Amino acid sequence: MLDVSELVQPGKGLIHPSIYTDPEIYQAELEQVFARSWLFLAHDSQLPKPGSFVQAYMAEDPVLVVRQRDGSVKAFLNQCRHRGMRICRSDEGVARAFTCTYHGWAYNLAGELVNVPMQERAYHNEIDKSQWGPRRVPRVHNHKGFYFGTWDEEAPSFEEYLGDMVWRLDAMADRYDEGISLIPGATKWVIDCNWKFAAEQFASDMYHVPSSHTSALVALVEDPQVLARLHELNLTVPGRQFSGNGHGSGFALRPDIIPSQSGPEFDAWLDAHREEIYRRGGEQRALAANGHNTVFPNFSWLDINNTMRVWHPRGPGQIEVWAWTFVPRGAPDEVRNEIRTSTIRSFSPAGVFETDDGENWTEIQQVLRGHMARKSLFNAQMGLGHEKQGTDGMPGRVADDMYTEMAARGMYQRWADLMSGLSWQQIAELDRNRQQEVHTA
Amino acid sequence: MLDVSELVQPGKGLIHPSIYTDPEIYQAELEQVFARSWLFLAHDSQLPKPGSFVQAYMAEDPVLVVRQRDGSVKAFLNQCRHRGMRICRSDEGVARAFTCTYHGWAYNLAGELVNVPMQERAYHNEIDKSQWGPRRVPRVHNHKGFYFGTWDEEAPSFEEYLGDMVWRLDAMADRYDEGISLIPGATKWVIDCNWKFAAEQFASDMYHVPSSHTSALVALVEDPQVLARLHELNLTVPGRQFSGNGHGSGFALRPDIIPSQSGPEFDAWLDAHREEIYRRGGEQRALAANGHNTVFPNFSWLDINNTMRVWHPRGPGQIEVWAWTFVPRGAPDEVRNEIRTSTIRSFSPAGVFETDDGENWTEIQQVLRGHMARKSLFNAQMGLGHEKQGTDGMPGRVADDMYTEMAARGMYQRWADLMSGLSWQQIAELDRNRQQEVHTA
Amino acid sequence: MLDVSELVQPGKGLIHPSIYTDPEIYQAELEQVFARSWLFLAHDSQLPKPGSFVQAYMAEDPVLVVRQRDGSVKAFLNQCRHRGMRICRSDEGVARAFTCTYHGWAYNLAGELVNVPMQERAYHNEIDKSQWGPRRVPRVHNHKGFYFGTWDEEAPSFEEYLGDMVWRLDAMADRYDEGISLIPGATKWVIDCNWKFAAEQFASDMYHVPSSHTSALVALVEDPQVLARLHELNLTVPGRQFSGNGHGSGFALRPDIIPSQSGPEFDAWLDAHREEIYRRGGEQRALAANGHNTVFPNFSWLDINNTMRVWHPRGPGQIEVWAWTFVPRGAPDEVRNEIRTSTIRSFSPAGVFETDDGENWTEIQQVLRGHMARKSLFNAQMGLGHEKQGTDGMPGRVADDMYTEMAARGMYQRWADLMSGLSWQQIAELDRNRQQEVHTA
Amino acid sequence: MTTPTPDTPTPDTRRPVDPTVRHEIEQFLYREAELLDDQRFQDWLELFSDDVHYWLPTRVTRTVRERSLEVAGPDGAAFFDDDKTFLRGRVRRLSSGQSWSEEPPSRTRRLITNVRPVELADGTFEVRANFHVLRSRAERHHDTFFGERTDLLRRIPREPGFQVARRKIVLDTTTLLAPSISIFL
Amino acid sequence: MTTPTPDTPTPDTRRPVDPTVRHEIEQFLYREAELLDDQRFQDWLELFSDDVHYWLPTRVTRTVRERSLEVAGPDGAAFFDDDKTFLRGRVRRLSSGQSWSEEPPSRTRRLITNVRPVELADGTFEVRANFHVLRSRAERHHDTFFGERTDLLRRIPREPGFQVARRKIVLDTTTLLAPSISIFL
Amino acid sequence: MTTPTPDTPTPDTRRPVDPTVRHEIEQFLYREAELLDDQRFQDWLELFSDDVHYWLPTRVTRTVRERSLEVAGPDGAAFFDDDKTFLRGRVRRLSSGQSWSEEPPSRTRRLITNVRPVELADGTFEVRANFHVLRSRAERHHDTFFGERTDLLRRIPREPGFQVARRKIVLDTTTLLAPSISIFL
Ligand code: FES
Ligand code: FES
Ligand code: FES
Ligand SMILES: [Fe+3]
Ligand SMILES: [Fe+3]
Ligand SMILES: [Fe+3]
Repeated sequence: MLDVSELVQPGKGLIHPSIYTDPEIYQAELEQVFARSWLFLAHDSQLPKPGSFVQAYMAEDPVLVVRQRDGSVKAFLNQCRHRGMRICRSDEGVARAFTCTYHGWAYNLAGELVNVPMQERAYHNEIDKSQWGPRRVPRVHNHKGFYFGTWDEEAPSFEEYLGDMVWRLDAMADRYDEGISLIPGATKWVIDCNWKFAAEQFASDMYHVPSSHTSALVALVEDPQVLARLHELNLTVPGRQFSGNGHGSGFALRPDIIPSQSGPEFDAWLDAHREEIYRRGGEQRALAANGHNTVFPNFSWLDINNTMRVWHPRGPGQIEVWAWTFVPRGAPDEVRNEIRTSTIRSFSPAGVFETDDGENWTEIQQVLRGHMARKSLFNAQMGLGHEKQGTDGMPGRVADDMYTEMAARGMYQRWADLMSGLSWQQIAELDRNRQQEVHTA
Repeated sequence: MLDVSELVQPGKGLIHPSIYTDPEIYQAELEQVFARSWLFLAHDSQLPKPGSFVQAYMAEDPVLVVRQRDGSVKAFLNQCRHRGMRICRSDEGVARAFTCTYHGWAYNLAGELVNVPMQERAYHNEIDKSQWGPRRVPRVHNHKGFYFGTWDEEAPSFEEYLGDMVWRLDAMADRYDEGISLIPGATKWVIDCNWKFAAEQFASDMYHVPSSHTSALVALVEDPQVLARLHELNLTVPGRQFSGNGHGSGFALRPDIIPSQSGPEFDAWLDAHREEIYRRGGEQRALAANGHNTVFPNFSWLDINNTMRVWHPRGPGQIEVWAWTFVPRGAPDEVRNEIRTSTIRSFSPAGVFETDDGENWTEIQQVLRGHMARKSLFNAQMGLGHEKQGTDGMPGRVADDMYTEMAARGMYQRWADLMSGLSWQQIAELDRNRQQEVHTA
Repeated sequence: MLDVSELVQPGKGLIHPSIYTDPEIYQAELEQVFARSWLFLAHDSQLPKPGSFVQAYMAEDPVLVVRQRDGSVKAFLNQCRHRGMRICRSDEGVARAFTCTYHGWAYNLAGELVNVPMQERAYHNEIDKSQWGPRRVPRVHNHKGFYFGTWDEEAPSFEEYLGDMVWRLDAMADRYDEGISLIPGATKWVIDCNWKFAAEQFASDMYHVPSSHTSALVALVEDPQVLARLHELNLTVPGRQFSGNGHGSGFALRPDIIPSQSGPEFDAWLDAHREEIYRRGGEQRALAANGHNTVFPNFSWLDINNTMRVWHPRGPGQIEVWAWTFVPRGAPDEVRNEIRTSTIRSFSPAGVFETDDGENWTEIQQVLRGHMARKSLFNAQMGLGHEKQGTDGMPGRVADDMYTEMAARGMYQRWADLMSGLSWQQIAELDRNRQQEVHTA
Repeated sequence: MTTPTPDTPTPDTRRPVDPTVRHEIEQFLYREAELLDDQRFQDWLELFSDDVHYWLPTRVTRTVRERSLEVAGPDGAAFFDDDKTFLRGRVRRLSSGQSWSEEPPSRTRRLITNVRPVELADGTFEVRANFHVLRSRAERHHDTFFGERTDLLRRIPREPGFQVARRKIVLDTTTLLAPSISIFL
Repeated sequence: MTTPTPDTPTPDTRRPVDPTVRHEIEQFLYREAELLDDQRFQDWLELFSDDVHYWLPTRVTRTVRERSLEVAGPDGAAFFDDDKTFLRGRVRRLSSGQSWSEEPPSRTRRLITNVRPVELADGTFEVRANFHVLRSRAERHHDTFFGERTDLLRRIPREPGFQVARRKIVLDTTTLLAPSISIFL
Repeated sequence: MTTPTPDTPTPDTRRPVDPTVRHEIEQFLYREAELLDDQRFQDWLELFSDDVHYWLPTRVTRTVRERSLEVAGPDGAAFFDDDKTFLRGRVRRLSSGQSWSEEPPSRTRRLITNVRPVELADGTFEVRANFHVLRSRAERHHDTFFGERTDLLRRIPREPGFQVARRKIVLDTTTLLAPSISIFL
């Protein structure tokens, strides 16, 4: 087990940059972090009918996520156990079965090996097909239409894993009576940076907005005065940040759920559904649904920008971003379309916000080629010592401002606990003790 | 020495995929497998006259293979001993001597350092030129026009190394009174996969043909009925598989040596030379000359498709394929040309068979980026426990079917023995014992 | 500490090629060689006014070199200490301050953290800005307009580090009363080879010129007879080579400082300034200013070709060359321009000399992919046992010929001493003893 | 239909153009590319009609049989889905001096090839062209974008003679091998 | 001769073409590329004469002195050496839904540039053109093929006005840096 | 001005060219590229006037504000800054059989696109064109050069009808991602 205690010191708000570059640490992350955590697989709306499938990734492992005939969803490694061929090479589609192109072993929708060519002649009927199906994802959980999976039999239940973060997740996932659906098609792109830069920013970093995204507002707003006001607002609006179980979220305290940032159509629709939204999650939560969120380790979303994504690691220095736009399932076309276009224009590889995030992360990674650069500790001390418990009665560890790095420290704490090979029980234990050190607001 | 006993278990038909991805294992392969085995260098017909040379590779090491004035063939590392410059940068040609471009050290056709510029002024005549020639390939063996070389002084003789596989090699190399010659020009391409996937398939895998190459038959045959018959034939024709010393071969039992798959011209020519062919290798062997073959570790050919190739390793995840088309030396132009085109169209980077093999191998390698994927054992159990000795009186370990993975297991056994650092003597010992466990057909 | 004693044996003139390929050795070089040595940063003429800055590299570490308001020059790592963003992404320019784009931390010209957005709200005024500026280059030395820096507080003074090599450096840097200036703009390119091939050649290798650069003369000279004479001259002209502290230089003994190789304009100008040049450095030194030079580890120049460059390492198998053309500061435009064009045409990525050097180095590196190739010792024995002290009264270890590899052996000696983790004191000690073994000419 | 192009009028209403019109259209497209490579975004904007639809849908890998579903439809995910107003906003941003992904600016080169114009019944032109856009930025960062553009061009009575009324861009990649598309295609 | 082109008639029998013919020939080559990029293989096949020779010889690195031997001759190794019958077979295969190296299909883009047609004495046209074919397949696989094509074109009395009677493709690489050429060039 | 092009006459003295002239100029540039790709350097040399200036300045990354300083000026660092005499020297070298960086020779392919000619007041032509030069050498070495060329062409009374009197090449890279430019661009 790698000793990472020197590398991240959440208590002091210090990060050693080698955690973003060391190939050994990366391989350990695949084993200790990604193979043990709950990872996002797919959303209900991606699998409309029996046989519907999408290829997803759990870190670097390709998995097929398939709608079963009984309506349930199963997932298995997209790797044939004979010689390891990728069983299905389409990103998505509808299938009756999956046949490996190399030698023709065939699998049913559940990933069971159902046919082996020349089973009698070649295998003398001695192959036990039940033993040679692709590796199943042993645990798949459906949280309100969001499917998460984990390889780890020991991992806590998804609810326990999520903890108080459920308050934030449901603010998005459970906002409407009819639920949400995804705009068809994932947007995928590659950024040469470590996955933790992205995951951490979406967990903990409202602070970069005024500096990184000034020009995005210029694109959205023509009138200089409005622009100035918006900028001013960014610096003065009160906000909160949540941290727990490695997850993190930050958001402003807004007076109303509109304007939505998507446009008049959605605003009108929200106005009409205000009562429904308040009823489901409570008004406080509804108003808080305007921030950044990361479910540890690599599933993130922005409530008000209607974008959710997975940061798939691709080596220590690269990620693949898979992003989707979510809309109220019940919404009429003009609303769906208004949300769709506004998200594309703000958060996508060509989005006026997103392009500038990528620039920061790639440059950070580039600089870390340097020997001295890799020895310079990073400062994650914002709000250190000012953590709070349950501010405004919100569940869990909630700081009384959104401009803090509490959630970043929480994320690296969870990362360090897992990397140290601690059992889930030990981690829970430690977290309980850590909670107690924090006073209630 | 790496312990690979856990990684490949030939006795159980299990393979741990890390042998296809681990950089350390790859470096060990260069040392333990490739630097100790007999590797194909060149064929007589590539070196028509004194001074004729080709650059070949022994794994990742470039060597110059040169026809000497006395008609013999010598080979030496294409690396100047002064500062390591590549001595000759042409793929092939005719030379009187080789002069290093960097500082002008000059070598004769045998790779002896014959001239050092300013030897007196710069070296005070103190340089012992006999000590500073490029590293020679100490052992080069000419087997019926095929030149093989090894760096290992301890390795057994080529004949001993080949063992019973000579029966298969000569079915190709020694088929005609006038011998064979290569079509001018090697076809070289790059596939992002581990070298063992290719070597193993050509040693042991007839099983992939019906599934991987269905569309190839569609290209060759227009009539659907004929197509169906051919497909049926693939599944029913009896065949045999050979395994020994890590080498492997599989072939069908065909009623005649024609049709040749090249076309009418070659069929007619074969018909006319039937007696000659039977006389040289015996009828049984002549009829068996229709399969896939690998001489351990990376020299393969297909008898009936007239293609032979070396799978040069280029890191754990890449190979360079160097392929040649062989034809009867005596054959008239129209026969040569018919064979040439039929081989190009079936087995070459644009060949209707070959393109689909590459697709399989690259996808297997891609999937192995995954952490769980690299932990899933592969199944090489086809025909396990059904190995036979000398079926139909054929020499060595010969299974009574071509649909088996006996040769794959044999190849990984040899690989494991070498990787474990066993001496050639220890390996021979072990092999003898292993032989005895197999009953004679 | 890596044991490199087996890898380089300067006393025997033997080099093990793994020092050019091993990734571990490379990382150790960044720490033991580059982070401890004096490295070239910039020249005065690149920083004309207060706020002028250039981005430079110390090995793989980007640093900002900035002209301060008081005229001094400071340098600091171009990495924000908050989350590691590159502070400035321009190659050069004029700045009043530097603001990190990610979260807006701002730095003054000296690299001090002067502004942190929302310092009160986000940091509760608890951040000690004096502690969180980017890493400073602790020692920057101005040698006659050439700025060198080192990260190592223990390193000897620049003068001590330079030792007798100052005699050669000043032959270029201190040649004219008005000094020199650089032609605006660096020429940067990438060569896939280890940095030591380039550094060593410029330290020690006059021997490659006749072989590598024959065709360059063909480009410069049309008349075959003149060509033949020049070639003859190369082989016969007497020369000297210097070696000390890992630095190296070689040069011919020429009868006069003209012709300059740049052309008539410069020749005339030199003729007019002969007295000045002789007065400053002495006639012997002025005449010797026609050779190749490397200040250990990676700063090189060619006196007569008016090119100087840094060989930035970029992994074991790649360098980035940053080259500049130097001219007498006082020279009129037509002289500057004549030098500029003649340097571009001979030493630049399209220069008729330089292109052939790159070809050699890349091929050497390519061949070293081979396992046997990486085991073949290189021969650096030219002039071994013929080292001299102070030939012609020149300072330090000076061989009585330019065709020797004494300086190469000296460079690898210094490299080995540093790689072995010896203290600067121990190294000085050892060098003194080594000196004594060499007899005075 | 099996090709990644927008629905188009039936063949008989599509007429080939003569060399002169082809020349004018090519020079127009070259000029457009030049304005982008020269970063003259304001001038570039004027080449587009006020009702322009500037669209770059996403793409997935599917079987030959399902190839018609390869390129996302109008209601699907996209990289660009802009009207003139938002194009203006993008240009404002690029001129702000704070659009970090383009400040310092990228260096781009647009190779516009295989220009295939046809004249439609209403006198407009549908122009399919292949593109390979090379982008270099910062010290050594390199991206490449390639695919096909289908433009709808309208004649206008003033320089430069045409206006882009509709642009559909289809990249030949699914996963974008770049950190961003902070440029125009 | 020192250039990788087939033996051709003596200069005086080679006449430059006027802008209109050049326009027609370019549009023909662009149309051919479009059919391939759109995977309309059957339509593509019809652009070739029944006696077509479709050839892509191999290439080696040799000294300037031996440069004439750089590209393999008609009796040497090749990547393609097809007649119309086998081209038909390839197209059948690509339409079979089982040609795994193209199922799911690759995404390709053909940049055809530097089109240099000359009219020969017999009224046929020899057209040299440069190509850069970009190929993307599966998730992130990328290949690039570049070189020169020398086509022999014949006028035909029907659409699209020409037929390819001979195609010689020369790649500018020796070792092919791709796992396969499962597409046409 | 903010674009990497040489100072040029005021617009009113710059006239667009007709399809025929454009055709002639393109064929001239294609022929030039062909001679280089075929390594016929002597013939290539004849396409340049005796007073030609062949120039490839260096380039740096700077802010949008300082973009006019991006490309080095006439007194700055350059990759090429040749007159006819030195071009002759380079050609002599390439024919010497000892120019190791081109012996064995590289394999090159020049894609010349977006050719934009204008006629100047004095009857000469200023031609901006985009280029993508692909270079393959030795076994697997690959380089790519891309950017813009601005040529000044003069009519001449003999074949091939034009002469290059000035060439300014601007690469879209700062740090050259190649070991050398041992070829012409
Ligand atoms: S690899 Fe899947 S059947 Fe063989
Ligand atoms: S490297 Fe070959 S002579 Fe120096
Ligand atoms: S990284 Fe520089 S301010 Fe945050
Ligand atoms: Fe952001
Ligand atoms: Fe096969
Ligand atoms: Fe040199």
